[in-house]
Amino acid sequence: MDGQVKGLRGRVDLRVSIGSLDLKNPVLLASGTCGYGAEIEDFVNLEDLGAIVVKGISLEPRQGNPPPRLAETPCGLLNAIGLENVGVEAFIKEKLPWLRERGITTIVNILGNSADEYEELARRLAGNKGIHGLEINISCPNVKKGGVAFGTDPQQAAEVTKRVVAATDLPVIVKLSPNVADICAIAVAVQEAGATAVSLINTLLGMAIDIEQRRPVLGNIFGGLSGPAIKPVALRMVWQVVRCVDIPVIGIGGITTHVDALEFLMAGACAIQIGTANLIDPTAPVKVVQGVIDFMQENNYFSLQALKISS
Amino acid sequence: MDGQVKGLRGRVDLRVSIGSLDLKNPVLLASGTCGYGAEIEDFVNLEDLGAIVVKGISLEPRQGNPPPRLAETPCGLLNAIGLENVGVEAFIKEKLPWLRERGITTIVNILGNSADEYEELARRLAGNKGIHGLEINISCPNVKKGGVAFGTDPQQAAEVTKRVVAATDLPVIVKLSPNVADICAIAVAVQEAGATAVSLINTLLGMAIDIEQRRPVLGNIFGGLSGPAIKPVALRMVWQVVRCVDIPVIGIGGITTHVDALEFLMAGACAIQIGTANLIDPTAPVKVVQGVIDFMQENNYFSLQALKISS
Amino acid sequence: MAGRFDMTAKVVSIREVAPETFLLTLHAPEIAEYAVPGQFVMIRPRQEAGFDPLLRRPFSIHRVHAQQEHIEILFRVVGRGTRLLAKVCRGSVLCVLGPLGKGFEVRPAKIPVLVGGGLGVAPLLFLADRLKGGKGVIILGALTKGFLLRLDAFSLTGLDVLVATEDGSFGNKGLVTEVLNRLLGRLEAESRRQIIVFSCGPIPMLRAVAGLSKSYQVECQVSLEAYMACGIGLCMGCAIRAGRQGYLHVCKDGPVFPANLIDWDQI
Amino acid sequence: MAGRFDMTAKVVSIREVAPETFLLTLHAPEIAEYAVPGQFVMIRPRQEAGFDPLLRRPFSIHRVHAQQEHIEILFRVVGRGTRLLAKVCRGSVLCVLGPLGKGFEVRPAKIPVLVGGGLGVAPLLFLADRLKGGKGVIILGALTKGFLLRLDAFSLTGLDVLVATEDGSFGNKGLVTEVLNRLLGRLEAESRRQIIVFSCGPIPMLRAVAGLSKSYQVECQVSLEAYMACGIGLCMGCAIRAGRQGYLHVCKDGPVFPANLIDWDQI
Ligand SMILES: Cc1cc2nc3c(=O)[nH]c(=O)nc-3n(C[C@H](O)[C@H](O)[C@H](O)COP(=O)(O)OP(=O)(O)OC[C@H]3O[C@@H](n4cnc5c(N)ncnc54)[C@H](O)[C@@H]3O)c2cc1C
Ligand SMILES: Cc1cc2nc3c(=O)[nH]c(=O)nc-3n(C[C@H](O)[C@H](O)[C@H](O)COP(=O)(O)OP(=O)(O)OC[C@H]3O[C@@H](n4cnc5c(N)ncnc54)[C@H](O)[C@@H]3O)c2cc1C
Ligand SMILES: Cc1cc2nc3c(=O)[nH]c(=O)nc-3n(C[C@H](O)[C@H](O)[C@H](O)COP(=O)(O)O)c2cc1C
Ligand SMILES: Cc1cc2nc3c(=O)[nH]c(=O)nc-3n(C[C@H](O)[C@H](O)[C@H](O)COP(=O)(O)O)c2cc1C
Ligand code: FES
Ligand code: FES
Repeated sequence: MDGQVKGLRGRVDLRVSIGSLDLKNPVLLASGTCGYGAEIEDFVNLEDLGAIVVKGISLEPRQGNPPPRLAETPCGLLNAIGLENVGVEAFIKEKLPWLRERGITTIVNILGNSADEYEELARRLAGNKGIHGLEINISCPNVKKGGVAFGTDPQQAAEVTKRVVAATDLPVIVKLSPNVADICAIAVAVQEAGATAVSLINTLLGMAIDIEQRRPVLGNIFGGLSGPAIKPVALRMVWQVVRCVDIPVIGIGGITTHVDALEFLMAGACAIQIGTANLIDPTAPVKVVQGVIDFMQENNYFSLQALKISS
Repeated sequence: MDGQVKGLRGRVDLRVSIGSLDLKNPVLLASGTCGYGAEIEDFVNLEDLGAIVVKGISLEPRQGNPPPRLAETPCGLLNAIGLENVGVEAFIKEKLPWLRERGITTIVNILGNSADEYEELARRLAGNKGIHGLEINISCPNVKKGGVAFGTDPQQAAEVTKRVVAATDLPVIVKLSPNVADICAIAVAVQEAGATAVSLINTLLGMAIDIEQRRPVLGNIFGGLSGPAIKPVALRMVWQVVRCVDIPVIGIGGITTHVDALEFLMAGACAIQIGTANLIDPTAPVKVVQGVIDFMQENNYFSLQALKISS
Repeated sequence: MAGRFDMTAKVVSIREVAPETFLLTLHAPEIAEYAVPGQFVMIRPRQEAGFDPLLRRPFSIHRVHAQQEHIEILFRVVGRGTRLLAKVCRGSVLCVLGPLGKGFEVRPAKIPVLVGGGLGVAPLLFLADRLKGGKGVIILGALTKGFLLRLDAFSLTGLDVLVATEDGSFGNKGLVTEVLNRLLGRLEAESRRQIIVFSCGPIPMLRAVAGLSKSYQVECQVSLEAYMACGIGLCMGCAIRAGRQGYLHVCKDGPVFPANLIDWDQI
Repeated sequence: MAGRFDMTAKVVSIREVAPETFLLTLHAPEIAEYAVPGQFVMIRPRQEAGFDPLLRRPFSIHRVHAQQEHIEILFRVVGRGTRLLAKVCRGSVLCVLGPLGKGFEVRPAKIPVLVGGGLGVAPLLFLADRLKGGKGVIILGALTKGFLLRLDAFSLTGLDVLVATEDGSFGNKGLVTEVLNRLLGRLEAESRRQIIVFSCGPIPMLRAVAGLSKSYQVECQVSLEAYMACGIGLCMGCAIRAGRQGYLHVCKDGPVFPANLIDWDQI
């Protein structure tokens, strides 16, 4: 695998539009698992993918949580990075030019402690060339203040969405938390607040204990569970949300192979994001694109719409 | 492994009391994964375990969901059995005597469509010798009516608990659903309603799609996710609930080895239940008991209390 | 339910007998001693540590060599578990649970007709072995000659062997059910009552075999499959639709069932 | 960042060189060509299908045989992943990502002192190989003689080899840091400025080595470990506490760091 997707061999149309955002294909890299692009470029030709969603950006730089920040679980990964990031100014100055010069479709994942902060982030990012969309992270379980609260309360989620939508011309994707009883309630609320699309799921809140040391493995005690283990939960939520909103739904959670990606596309996702799989195999995204193309050609699906299960 | 636990070799005390329920050790078999006891007895000496929680019982027999009812996922199992069971009368007549004659500590998992049905179930079971406790299943994701609703709403959960507690002299364990934003709210509500203990977690709602057939794998579309994959989520919820209620907490979810069991005991669970592991290795429960004993002896823990992380 | 064992079994040999189809021989003394034809085992396909794939896989007991304490499994690679299993090496060790389920009910007074399509021949060799010396017929079917399984072994049982291939590359051209139809059609009603059909294969084939048996009023037992988690009656996962009785469970009520118990329209 | 490869590497050999400690030789031409001492690789421990264990494991490049296009890994079995790795067979194929991270910064003008405790010797042999022919000292430490690793190989590099075992069963009795202390203590301040210390081993040892180097005003580089998911800077998981600068990331800022960057009280 040389990191390149073989040409589309004609027939299959993989293009997808999310509001004004036109994507070459439905395979995106998930926030927090592909750095700011440069880190993964040795292994993946980023222009061959739909888009890259960069690591969550806050107004100020963040140091993140104390180590250990990672724990392996059965078919899963717990992380408590705590949204370590360079901050919005450094992102614009140091990271964005690299992405822009290469013509990579870039979605910026943003995170604030208040609706004001989200709005301010959207404002600061506005007008910078090379940004093609915003993804609002209202669902990260790894920060104490803010974050999670927005993701579990429909009203607050809607409020944040409204403020961001008002502050930007870019397509606004709202990323939903799975740590809720009724994900449709949140999805409907952010749709009504003007979201261009929703993406789901972020990580499930989990933990691990080191029995030899008799203490939680993670410095932060709790962390976010991702990887193949969570795929069935993610797929179920995508299925539900597709059937309760009219805006596009981007599927995330445990997608590692083209089979996983096809499950989400059949559930009705318009696109998918690959997260943890990048960490264990940085060429995974390219293999997924190739696998989807091959499957569609072999089974005579000519468009992504044709994959969707209608019921 | 001959299905027998080697003697306690003296020092380690594994006994645990849950209200008036005295258990030999903290390892129980989870409802729905050990039949009514007889099915697993070739492989496990049931008297060597803390207790067995039998398959969920309803007032009337239930046929369960259409097949397929099972799907394997990464380190997990999706099931949509749909609570197939013989009904309370047949249970008392045909299944209970077998358990009673062998002196097996038996907890009956009950399920109704309304608070009335739960109360009625508790009443019918009352006075039958050989039943040592009730576990209220307010959390099964596989039935359309009832079930889930009780598990996600604190008030309804409390109402069901109150009615059952009033109708029985047995210890009442309330089994919680993980498909909620705030599991502590439910736990506190059922504690206040008089529950003797809580057990958690039941399965996470999930699904799988067969990409060749382009349709959901399960006849019921959705199913409950169990097995090693869900352990981090279960452990986190147990940790949280232990720290927000005063009644005993029984840990469930993905426990497959003694290491898993010890993680839950260290999180503060007073006992644990083994579910899916029975299905993939019916001698697992005995190995877990043995492994816990060996670990405690090697590391000089003389009681279960000593395992608990205090923070 | 005595005589079920959770054991580790050494791989005596494994070889590819047809494309993607393997014959696996295991040293499993207790299972070899207690098994009856039609029963199955649950085999853990992974050997490494780890829980993925999680479940054991069910396989019919293809044959038993009592003296060597061996059991044979005939399997085809269809997914992750069987792909792993195809890669085991001689000498390595597998976790095996068995013998499980209800086997064929042999009636000494009757003349057996065994009907196996494709991999459905798997449980029938063990049965044929046990019927050895008596009268009886085996009808084997496959798509094409290359996929005909264990023809030599079946021939050695001494029962009459009839073969059908869909492309006519060997034996009769057509389906096993056509051969069965001709065979039963030739008999008097009287003789037919002597016949008992034992069958295993894909559902459409079994449906046809059950239909023929019913119309000729011949007793018929079929071996069925279902997705299984435990194989021993713990999970209720292996339900198949029966007639009025709701669901039957393949792992404990079967895998062999009287054909007339099954709801052939809904299965 | 050129010269990082995601490749499959054939196992050339694997043997146990000390209790639970294995020397693994892989055919990995590109990695052998581009690696510098102190860099590491991420190896997927499982070969079977399935996702458990999920993550690759980081291992220092122990040595490179450029002509044969081989790299060597020296590892100890401490958990699931390394247990699986210890079971690979000659000829089987592993997924390997590398060479990764920042290696040791060699200063030709200085005299190198390599200090390795336990498995910490792993990255030092590659370094010693590259320093071959020059002056230099290697201090190797272990609990006891049986756990001393690769003594012969280190001796063949031509550098001076000093050994310390905690139980005195071989070489000096005591810790490598005591040997280092004596060595540095004997030197004039002038000569000390010529010295550069390269060290790898358990944190308490490194803390002591860093402390000694600081008090003798000797440059010191240490190779550190952290739990890793990606090994290439994607996840920010491998943070360790630095002084004022918050966190450093072992996989891209290291694994080799100037000792004075690290917050030795909090690590
Ligand atoms: C009682 C019984 C006896 C069997 N005997 C044999 C035998 O002798 N030889 C043989 O080759 N196979 C036999 N099977 C089928 C065998 O169990 C499956 O082929 C195997 O489990 C597939 O595992 P996998 O991981 O390779 O496939 P998976 O990756 O799990 O699935 C691949 C495909 O096979 C289907 N499948 C998986 N499991 C089953 C199952 N239990 N029943 C039906 N379809 C399934 C799946 O739906 C999917 O389409 C038997 C099944 C049962 C229930
Ligand atoms: C840059 C780098 C270079 C390394 N070089 C070598 C080497 O040359 N030889 C060698 O034997 N080991 C080396 N290690 C350590 C090696 O990666 C771990 O021993 C291995 O990942 C353990 O995997 P496991 O599945 O067997 O253990 P697990 O089951 O994952 O864990 C077992 C125990 O080891 C600890 N552990 C796991 N991973 C790490 C890690 N990455 N760092 C520190 N502790 C860990 C766990 O906390 C646990 O206590 C290196 C680590 C790093 C970061
Ligand atoms: C190490 C790591 C860091 C992450 N950081 C972010 C982040 O900054 N913002 C965000 O919205 N999601 C973040 N996520 C969540 C992922 O984008 C994704 O939603 C989640 O991991 C589920 O997908 P997966 O199973 O494919 O990994 C992170 C995930 C991981 C594993
Ligand atoms: C096949 C199956 C059937 C189950 N049936 C019930 C049930 O009847 N009542 C109940 O409360 N829980 C039921 N459960 C849930 C388990 O008791 C347990 O809570 C869950 O599976 C998580 O534990 P595990 O990961 O150890 O399996 C069932 C689980 C499985 C896998
Ligand atoms: S497979 Fe579990 S009951 Fe049949
Ligand atoms: S291990 Fe992922 S950033 Fe270092």
